[in-house]
Amino acid sequence: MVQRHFILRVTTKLLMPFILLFALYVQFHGDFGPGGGFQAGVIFGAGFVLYALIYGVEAAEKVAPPGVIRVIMTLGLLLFVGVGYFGLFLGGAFLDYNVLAHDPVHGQHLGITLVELGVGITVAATMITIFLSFAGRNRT
Amino acid sequence: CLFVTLDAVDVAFTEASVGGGIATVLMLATLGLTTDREKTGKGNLRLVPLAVVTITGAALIYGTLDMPLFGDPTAPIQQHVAPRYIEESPRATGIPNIVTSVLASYRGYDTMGELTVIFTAGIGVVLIMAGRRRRED
Amino acid sequence: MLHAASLGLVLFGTWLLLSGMYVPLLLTLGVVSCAAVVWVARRMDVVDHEGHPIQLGWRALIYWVWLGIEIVKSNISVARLILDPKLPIHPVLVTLKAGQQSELGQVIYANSITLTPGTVSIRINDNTILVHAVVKAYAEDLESGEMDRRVTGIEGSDPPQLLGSR
Amino acid sequence: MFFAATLAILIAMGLALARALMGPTVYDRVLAVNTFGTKTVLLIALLGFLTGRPDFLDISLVYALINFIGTIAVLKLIKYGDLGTVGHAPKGEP
Amino acid sequence: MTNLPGLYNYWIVIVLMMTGFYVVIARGNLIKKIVGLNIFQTSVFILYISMGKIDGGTAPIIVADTGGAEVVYSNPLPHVLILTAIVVGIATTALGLALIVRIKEAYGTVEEDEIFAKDEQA
Amino acid sequence: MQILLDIVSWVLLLAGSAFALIGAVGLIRFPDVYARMHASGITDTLGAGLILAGMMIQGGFTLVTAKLILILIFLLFTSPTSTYALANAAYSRGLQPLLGGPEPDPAALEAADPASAIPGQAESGSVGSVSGEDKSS
Amino acid sequence: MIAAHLPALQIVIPLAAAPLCLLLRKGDLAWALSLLVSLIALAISAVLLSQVLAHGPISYELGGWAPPWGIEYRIDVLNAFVLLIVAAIGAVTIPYARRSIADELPESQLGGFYTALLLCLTGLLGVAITGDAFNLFVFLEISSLSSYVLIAMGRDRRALTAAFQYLVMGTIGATFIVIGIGLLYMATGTLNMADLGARIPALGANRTIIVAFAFLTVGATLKLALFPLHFWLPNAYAYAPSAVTAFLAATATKVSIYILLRFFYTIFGPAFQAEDLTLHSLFIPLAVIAVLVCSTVAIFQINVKRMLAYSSIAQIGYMMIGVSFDTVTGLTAGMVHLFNHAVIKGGLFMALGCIVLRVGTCQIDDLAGLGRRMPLTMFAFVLGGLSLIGVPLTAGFISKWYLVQAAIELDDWVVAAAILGGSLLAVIYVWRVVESAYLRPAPENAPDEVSEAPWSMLVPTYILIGASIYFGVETSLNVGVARAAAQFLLGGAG
Amino acid sequence: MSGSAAILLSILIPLVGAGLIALNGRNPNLREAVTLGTAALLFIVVLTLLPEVSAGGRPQATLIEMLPGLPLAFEVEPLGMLFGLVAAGLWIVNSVYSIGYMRGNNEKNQTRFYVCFAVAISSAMGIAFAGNMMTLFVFYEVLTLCTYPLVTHKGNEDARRGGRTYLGILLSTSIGLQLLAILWTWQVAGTLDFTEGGILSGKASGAVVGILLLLYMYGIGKAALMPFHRWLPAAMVAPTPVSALLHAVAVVKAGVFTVMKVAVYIFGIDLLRDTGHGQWLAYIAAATILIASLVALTKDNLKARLAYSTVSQLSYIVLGAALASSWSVIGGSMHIAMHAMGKITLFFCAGAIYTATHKTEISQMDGLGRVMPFTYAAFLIGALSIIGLPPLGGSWSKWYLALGAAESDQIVMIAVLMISSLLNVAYLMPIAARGFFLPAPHSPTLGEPHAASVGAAAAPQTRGIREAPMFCVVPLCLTALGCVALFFFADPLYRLLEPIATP
Ligand code: NA
Ligand code: NA
Repeated sequence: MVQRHFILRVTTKLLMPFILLFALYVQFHGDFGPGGGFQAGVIFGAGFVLYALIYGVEAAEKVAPPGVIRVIMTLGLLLFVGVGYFGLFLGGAFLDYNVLAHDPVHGQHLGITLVELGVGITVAATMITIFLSFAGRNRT
Repeated sequence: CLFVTLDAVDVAFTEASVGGGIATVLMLATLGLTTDREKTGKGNLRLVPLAVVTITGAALIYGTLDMPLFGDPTAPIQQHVAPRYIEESPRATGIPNIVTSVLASYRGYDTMGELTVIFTAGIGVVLIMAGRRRRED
Repeated sequence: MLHAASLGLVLFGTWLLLSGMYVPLLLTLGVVSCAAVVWVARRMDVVDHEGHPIQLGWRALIYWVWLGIEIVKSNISVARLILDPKLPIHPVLVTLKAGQQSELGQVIYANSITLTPGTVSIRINDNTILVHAVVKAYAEDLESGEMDRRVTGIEGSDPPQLLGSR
Repeated sequence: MFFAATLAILIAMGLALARALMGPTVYDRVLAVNTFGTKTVLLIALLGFLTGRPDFLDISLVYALINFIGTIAVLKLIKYGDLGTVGHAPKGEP
Repeated sequence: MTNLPGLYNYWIVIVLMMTGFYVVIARGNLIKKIVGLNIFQTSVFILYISMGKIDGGTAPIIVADTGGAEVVYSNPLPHVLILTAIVVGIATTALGLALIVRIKEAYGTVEEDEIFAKDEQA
Repeated sequence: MQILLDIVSWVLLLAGSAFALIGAVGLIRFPDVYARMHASGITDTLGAGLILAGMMIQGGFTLVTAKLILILIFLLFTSPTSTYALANAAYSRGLQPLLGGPEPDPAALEAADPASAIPGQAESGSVGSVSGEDKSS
Repeated sequence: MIAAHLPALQIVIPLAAAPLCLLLRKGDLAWALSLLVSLIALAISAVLLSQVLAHGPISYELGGWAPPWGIEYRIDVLNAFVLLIVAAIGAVTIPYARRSIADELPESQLGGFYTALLLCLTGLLGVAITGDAFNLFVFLEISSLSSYVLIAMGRDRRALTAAFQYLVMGTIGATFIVIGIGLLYMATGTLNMADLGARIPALGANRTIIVAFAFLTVGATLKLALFPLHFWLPNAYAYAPSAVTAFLAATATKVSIYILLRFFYTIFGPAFQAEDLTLHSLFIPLAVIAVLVCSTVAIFQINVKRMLAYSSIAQIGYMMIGVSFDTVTGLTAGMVHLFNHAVIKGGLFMALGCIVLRVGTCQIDDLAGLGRRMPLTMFAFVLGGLSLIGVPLTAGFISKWYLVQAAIELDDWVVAAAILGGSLLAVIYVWRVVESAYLRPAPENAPDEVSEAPWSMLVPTYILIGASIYFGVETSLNVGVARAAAQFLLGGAG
Repeated sequence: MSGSAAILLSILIPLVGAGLIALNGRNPNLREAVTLGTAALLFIVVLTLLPEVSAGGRPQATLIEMLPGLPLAFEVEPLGMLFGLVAAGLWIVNSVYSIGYMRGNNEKNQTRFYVCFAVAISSAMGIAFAGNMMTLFVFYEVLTLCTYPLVTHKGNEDARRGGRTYLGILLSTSIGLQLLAILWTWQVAGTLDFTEGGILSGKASGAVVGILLLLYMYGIGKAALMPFHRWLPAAMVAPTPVSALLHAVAVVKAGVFTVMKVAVYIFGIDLLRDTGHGQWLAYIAAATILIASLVALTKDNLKARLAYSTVSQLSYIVLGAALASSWSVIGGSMHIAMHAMGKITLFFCAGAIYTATHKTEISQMDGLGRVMPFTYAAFLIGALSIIGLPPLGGSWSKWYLALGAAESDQIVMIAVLMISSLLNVAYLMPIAARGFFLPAPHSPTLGEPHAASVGAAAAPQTRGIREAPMFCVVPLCLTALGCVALFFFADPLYRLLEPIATP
């Protein structure tokens, strides 16, 4: 006989895309309202946590293989640092966004967006990694 | 929520997602992995820590005596560095959320450090958890 | 695929509602974001008739209106109980038959029961729902079967997907 | 008027907190905390209106989301003892 | 001493802070230590944010349509700092909890005194 | 017109507040956790709904209203789900509802609570031994 | 053009390399990258030091934002010196780690290990280089978190509890520092250290500032394990992987001392301390007690790593004595010892690591007869031990010379006696090891084939041990730079 | 050869020798050849310095500047010349003797032994020629450390314990007191260069001078001033050549040499005399002389008795410094050489007796003089020199010391010198007397620790002559002759030393 947890499962299914979309919304609207890369990453990660809670760690790891997630984790940080280096190569100081575009204001905007994206990526991946490390602990 | 009343919406946002979310979930996961029974009778007051805490708290309260008043617009903190952020950043970065522009640009380097901290925690948890599991009989 | 496309559209609509900034950059990002979410959602295997139940169609809306009225009625009723100094409650447990063909339908039914104060579904088991009602009358209302019928009604005549529907 | 609603919410939060502290079962506490969370969602929304900047509803939304996940996690922990177990029917089983 | 009422909120924060601090140093349960640490840090966050508050101020997000009125924004810098500090805090918590899980596996307990006792035996 | 809207909005807000309060009172007054779920349901449905509706009217046809609607929808989806999860967990872990008579016996409640210690499996063996099945199955 | 960006590259090269290490799955590749990066960092720090010595302090504005609005790197003699120490130890540790760590960790963890090690290096360098008080906290946490992880990777289960204890104490310390920084910010409105230094004198006897001073001091003191806030350290050093112990023992507490110096002299300035005599006079007794008590405790340890860990706490006491004297000689002494002790302890812990690799433990009884079986390793240990004692022709002697001189200058005979007394205690604990290794036969049940440690570990060990001899004879670098830094701190801020 | 080259060579040669010895560890003959060659070469190099120093020259050399204003620098003055000659000269003899002893007793780790020996001589040279107190201190500490493996040569529990005492006292006095004194001197005087007339005069007040003197005198633990003399008897666990090195050649002489250097060049005789701080030091020295002699009387173990004799004799030299008169300083300095020659003879004899018979206790040595006539004759000569009878070297130093005491009106000290001489007679002469005049015991195994292993050799010892190996006997004869020679060549010595007393 089977445990009928499909109420949770169905609700999760319904909500999941919107949670993820909301995370991305927060990611890209941090310039205008509260939020930004970090919050977005956490929300994205939280969506994932919900998924893992309902579907189990194995299913979650199938969606997000730990190895891949770890790579993504590094990519976010590298994106941030890379933006910093890019400013340096374009003749500014490290993390100088003014030089990223012809117009300093655009450069700033671009730099901030990219950097926030890096934050979001790494934070989301880290949250997922950490949660799966914990939740996957009791498997034999 | 408290942070909203203090105008720190970004902080509130973060605290909501972190304090309510990840921290709690991790705490629960840990409880699940560790707790068999709750130890009771450990709640008695311990004097040395109490003394330490009292002294520390007293020192802090002493320190508040020369602090600017809560919300005082003439406080040094509102005079020196911050006004320029409020004045300059929307023009310099084209971004209305001052917190974001300070966070990601003026103090972007701090944020890079912060991201590194997160990264460290991520690989740290993986490394720590990867250690051999040695159960005691 | 139909589900995915439909989900993408719904998501983009949501994006527009959330964003409020209709500049090319953000619209582009919105499209990219929606695509990314659809991709992830498909990976998660949540884009189907349950996760994105477009098959319910307009019938769902009618049901929602009806349910809303029910919710208001039961709210008032339970509020009276709470405010009554004697607290005249008399909880009962009842087992109801859930006539829905699909898990989705049963979920809608069970959640509807819970949404209306006074009754809470505790467990779904082999097409039966165990319900806790704070007053026996609420349980009897449910036993009358109207909600059950209505939920079954919005399910329509889609193929019976009782279990293991994926 | 927002103020009156805010006040009412605060009182309701106080009561929920009382229930959370009183228990007596862990389920009472979870229930109380969950309701507390819902009220927080409302409170934040109200505060946005109260301070004249209603564009901070995102925070409410986040809070609602987190509240839900947190509750599910707690319950899963209570029920299964850890968060990693698969809590639903394996695929294909009747 | 006329300014004391303007400081009371700091004092409340300090009391909260010290509660957390006490839990960290007085409790033998490792998980409670981490909880205490979180309380301690969170109250420091509140301390920071309170200093940035300005009377009649609003969140430091530029209002497009001011209606001609002068808008006073609260100091954004503490918010930025605290965002960073929150992240650091959660990172520390995650590491601490991971360690606790491993300690539990290795020692069979998360009580400090029992752990010390087991180390003594070894 | 604006005044009318304001009045409607205020009425909604007040009514919502009233329901939220009543729900909270119920949370205190009701005898056991199953009964209290009904009370919390009041706050979550009509309380929240009316308050949000009041704000929607204030917000008018703007994105603010859209977000409020999203919040409401979200609440309406999640609230019954978490209530169900809670009831199901309590019932699966053996907590019997008080049925019939209105007089609760606190002592019996305590005794019937297998999870008074989180997660409290003291008597049922090690953590996680209760697998994903219901006892009734 | 590159030269202008060296300050940034000093930090961001290891920072960028850390995630790359994680991407390189193979342990050897990660190691090679780490090695390359550590050598680059060393070269950069050397260039920076020479630039600072030649042209005075360097400022680097990150993101192009002028301080105090943006974050500034500010390199003067003091932190250029610290950068060099940290980078040098890093560059020696990583070659050493390859063999040592491969023995202690599974292959799958090697990439992560080097990532964490590089992060730790980044954090320590970042703390040293920055001119912004809050940024200091951020990088302090990078180094702290990574060191918790590194310590927890030790094989013994006590590594876990040690790491946890360190985590709790370190976080309390960091939080105290955050409180202190917050109070300073509240009172002045700035976070830039130079700016703080310029604004604080104007505030006079401000109670907020005094409390900030106290919190910063206590926080840094916790981090540097000054007696009696040291109890987290012995287990952390004893149970971490050998290479980690060597690295942390040689760098982490040193950087904490640097933080203290920076707070004392750049932010608060000597004038502030002169007024605040109570705190000042608190340090010397504590430091003296640390020297005597912890040296004594070291004598009774049976685990040699723990012994050296207690010795480290005592040595921190020496540094604090020097730093607290508040004179050019005292500061010079403190900083000379900071440098020398980094070299000495690094070398000693590396020698111990060689022993652990071959023998498997470092209990004093298990070392019996090793003088014959691992002659080179044990000889390195003896030389390092002599330096720790402070025998002439070793770096340790130079430290003691300046410390005692500083004490005599101030007619502080008790402290002078304590410094020398500590050396005598060091004789005892070092000699316990020497006796065991040279004057006892190998135990009956000892593993038959204990051979000399591999070259890849011996060479780094001897580099540090050799340095601890070299800097006892040719002192122009360590003493010269330390004196310049001392004069800069006392003169520059006064 | 220039003076500075000779100085550096004299430090370098033994070090290079040590390296070569280590490399030839597998070939004992070659190794020993290196040892002897090095010793001879060193002596020649040191000798080349003598003419210049005798002529009033002060050869100098500087290695590196260790600390600002504190270079590792060398300067040869008469006192150092004397010590250098004594150490270098006796190393040759000692090496020859070591070869006999080590081989005769089949000692282990011989290579390590010779290496450490060579390093010890190198540091003795460094001490002898040190141009400032810092340099002297550096080599002083090196000497302590490189003799530690020699003291603990046997590697058993006794050796460990003896080594602990040795290292413990020498390091703790030098680091705890001497270093402090040096630093203080540096602080007060701004220099540590050995300067004629002292560097402290005019810079330090009377009280500071007193404390400094106390710190120095007890800080120089190698001078074995009571109560910091325990290391010397403790170090008796070492093989006899080591004891000879410690007691005659390098270690103790380095100690008293340092005392002299400090008295003459740091304080200056005038300062010591004018402040009167020499007074109490003289009393301490006198007490040490008498007490150690009395203790020596109670010792049955030959090496232990000789050790206490050394403690006593060293204080003659300290006394010479403390009396702070020209005569006493010269007498004390001379006693460095005189005692070295006498005491090395006595130790060689003790070692020869042990090598031949494995006897260590005086009470077992009855009648041995007839079995080992050369050894006992040499012993007698050495003993008489120590006692201070003409025509042996020791008589001169005691004579000058007595003159010094008279010069500074210390009549008590003259009495001390006389009583001490009587005590010397009391503890040294019976050994020779028992050897020559008492009959051999009937039971050779009585109280004999090595009876089991050497029983065969010990049993027939009462008949005929059974000397120790040639390598042992020849050196002790040479040093005995040296004792005689020193009596007749005292004048050059006196003239060499004269400048330090009359600046
Ligand atoms: Na933001
Ligand atoms: Na309901």
